[in-house]
Amino acid sequence: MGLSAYLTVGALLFLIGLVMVAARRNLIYVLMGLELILNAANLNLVAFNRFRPGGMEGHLDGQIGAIFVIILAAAEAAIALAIVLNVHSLFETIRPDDIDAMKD
Amino acid sequence: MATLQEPAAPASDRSYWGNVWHAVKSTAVGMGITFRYLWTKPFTTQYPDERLPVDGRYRGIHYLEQDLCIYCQACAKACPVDCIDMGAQRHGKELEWEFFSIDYQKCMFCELCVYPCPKDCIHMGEQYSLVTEDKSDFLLELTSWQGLTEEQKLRIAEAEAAKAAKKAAAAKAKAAKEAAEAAAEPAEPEEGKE
Amino acid sequence: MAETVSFFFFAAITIGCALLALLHRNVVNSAFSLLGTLLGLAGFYVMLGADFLAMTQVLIYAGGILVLIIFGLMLTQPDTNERRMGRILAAVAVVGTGALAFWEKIGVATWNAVEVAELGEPGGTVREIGLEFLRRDSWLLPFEFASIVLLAGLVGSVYIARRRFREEEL
Amino acid sequence: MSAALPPAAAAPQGNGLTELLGGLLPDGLPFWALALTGAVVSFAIIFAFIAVLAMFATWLERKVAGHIQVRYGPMRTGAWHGWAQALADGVKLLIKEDLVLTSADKPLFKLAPMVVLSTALAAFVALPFGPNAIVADLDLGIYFIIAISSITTFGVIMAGWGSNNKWSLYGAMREAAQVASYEIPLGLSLMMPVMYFGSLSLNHAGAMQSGWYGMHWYVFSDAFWIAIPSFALFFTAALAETKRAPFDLPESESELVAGFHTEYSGIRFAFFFMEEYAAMYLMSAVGTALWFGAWNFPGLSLLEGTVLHAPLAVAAFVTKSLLLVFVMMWVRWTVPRIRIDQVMALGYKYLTPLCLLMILLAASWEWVKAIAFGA
Repeated sequence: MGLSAYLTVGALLFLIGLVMVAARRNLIYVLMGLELILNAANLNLVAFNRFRPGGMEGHLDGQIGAIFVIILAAAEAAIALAIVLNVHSLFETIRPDDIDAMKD
Repeated sequence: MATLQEPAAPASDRSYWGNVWHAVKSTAVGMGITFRYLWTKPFTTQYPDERLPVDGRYRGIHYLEQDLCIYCQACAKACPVDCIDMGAQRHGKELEWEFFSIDYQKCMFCELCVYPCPKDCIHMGEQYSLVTEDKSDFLLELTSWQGLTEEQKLRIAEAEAAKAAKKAAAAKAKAAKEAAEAAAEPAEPEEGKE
Repeated sequence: MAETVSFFFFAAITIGCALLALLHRNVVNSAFSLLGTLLGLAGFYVMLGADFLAMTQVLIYAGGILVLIIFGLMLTQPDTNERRMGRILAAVAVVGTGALAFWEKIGVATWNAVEVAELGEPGGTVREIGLEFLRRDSWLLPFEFASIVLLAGLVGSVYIARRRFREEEL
Repeated sequence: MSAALPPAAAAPQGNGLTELLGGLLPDGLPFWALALTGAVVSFAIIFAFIAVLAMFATWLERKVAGHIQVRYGPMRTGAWHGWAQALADGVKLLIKEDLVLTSADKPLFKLAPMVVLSTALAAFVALPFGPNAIVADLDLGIYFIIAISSITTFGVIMAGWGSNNKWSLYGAMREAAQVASYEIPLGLSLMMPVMYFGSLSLNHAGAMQSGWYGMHWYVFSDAFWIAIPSFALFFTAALAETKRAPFDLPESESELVAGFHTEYSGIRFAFFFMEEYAAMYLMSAVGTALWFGAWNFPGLSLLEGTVLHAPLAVAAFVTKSLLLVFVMMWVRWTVPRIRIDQVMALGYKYLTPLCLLMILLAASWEWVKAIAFGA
């Protein structure tokens, strides 16, 4: 399988993640969509690293980039969930549409 | 929208390393104790194979000293749940037993049937495991024989024989008496007959 | 042959589970089906010679982040029956059209050009990645920064999510 | 790559099983056929091993529990000390009706036992039972085992959510919190032996602990003063990771009926049961492989090259692991279950910082050794 096959899978994942962020009205869905987008980016990074001209021997920058993405995703998920929990305990909802205390 | 406040921090009376030491030490001591118990001989008796003796006061399944029982029904009347039922025929002083049953679905082993017995013939036994697959098995028959024993039959036969002999003797005596009277006054019986 | 089969196997798992996560109306089931996506991606990473990354994906994404997400779901009692397929379909249509346009314009033209690389057989990467992280002229500094970011994230999330009571509960 | 690197891990290569199969199968088969046959055969071997192990371990657990409580445990099934009790239980579980609740989330409910058991099976792939008796000699064996066994949590959460029962859900949430927390100290505590051996491969760790009549175990090495506390930390984290007492909050029967597997019966329940014992054995085997010399024991090296060597090595490994399983049971019947806040405090406030401290000490010790003795 060539590079474009992996990139297609990555693009589809990115698309699904984007739709999830845009269309589902729930903070946790938004978070899951973000994770999908990050994963799509990771797949692309790893695929680019594998199909690097000259081979991947000794050149793992793509994989290391993906590892950094995973590290940041972990930190992001922890903080985002803390925020979601706080929002839930304050507003008793996690739908962004219903959090409208500023409107009144 | 409500404001949120901090809860008070819980107080601790031990230092950090004190906690670590305490956890390690208590676990080690506890495991030492359980390890010692692991090798002690178990106290278990393997129940259906060997049984512990029960106390004399134990109220188990009844047993009946049937030859003492006089069929007075005092125990059945005393029973608060009416689980005792009995039937017998009297032959003079002898009893011809039909049944003496206790329904252990009802019996609560209260021992109230024991006290009123005038002959002290019903007792609480030491048997306690009444296990069955069929509920009707709980209706236990306590008599060890039904009808009459050979001995009783013999006694009754003797009594009846004695009675018959007595009767025969009485009849014979009467006949003799009559014969004697007839000999004394021969004319009278003919008159009496007519 | 085997590579093609495993590629389509993992692609089916990844995309199928992601679609299920998108379209399922129960949030919790969506989160569970995301597990399939993450494991499928781990499979891709193994195929692409990134064994350490695959295991990291399984350990941190599947075993950590997704568990955290599900934990958050269960703590926030979401309304589990969301029925807004219309909005999703509209979004799929809009974004999909954009993506297709992107694909036509740029994607096919450039991506196909990269495929001619002479590829070696991938070996184990854990040793190399470890050395890359600890070499001064390589990734040492970003690695240390990442650890600081993680620490800050940990402390920050603990601070944000710490238990506080409403006034009436006190 | 610079030239001053330490030499690459010289793990013994090859897999006895694959070599054996390669000898048995006709020549000229494509690679994938050999690989597939190897996979099926190793799956069958691992599954049979786990099934037998679970049976033996349930019996052993009851005997240990019984004798610690000064009673016998099962005595009547089978002639000798109730050895057939586990068999009888297995038959009973197979015959029992497999209930699926009408109100359950059926896909999750049915998937959960499979996820749980398959992850346990998958983790066994990287376990070295002997010098060459390993299904897949992975470079990152330990990492693989931790990663795969972290997915077990998912099966448990699936079971808890899918059962649609509040006790199950409480159990699943406790599991999520507990396992996500204890993965950190578990992973960190494995770093001490990894630093000592310089490899993530369990096979390599086993090979490094041979020598001196098979007594170069990590606990007897120069770093024994790091090895022993780090093993204690590992063992505590492993107990929490396998949901064993005193960390069995996900299934605490006195509060949550049976926790996440309350609603399971029959063969699905048996899957959860097998997973628990498989996970116990797995953690014990990792402990054995890293701290207690894997398959090495005194005198084994004298038999090198004979037919007896491989079976004895496997027997030594399994015996040592089962001893650690016994210790897990021993702990279970000693220490009472702790509260969920105590579980969290132990994980975050005690085990994790202590693991970090031990890592610092282990690294410094390697450094001191390098300076003092030259390396």
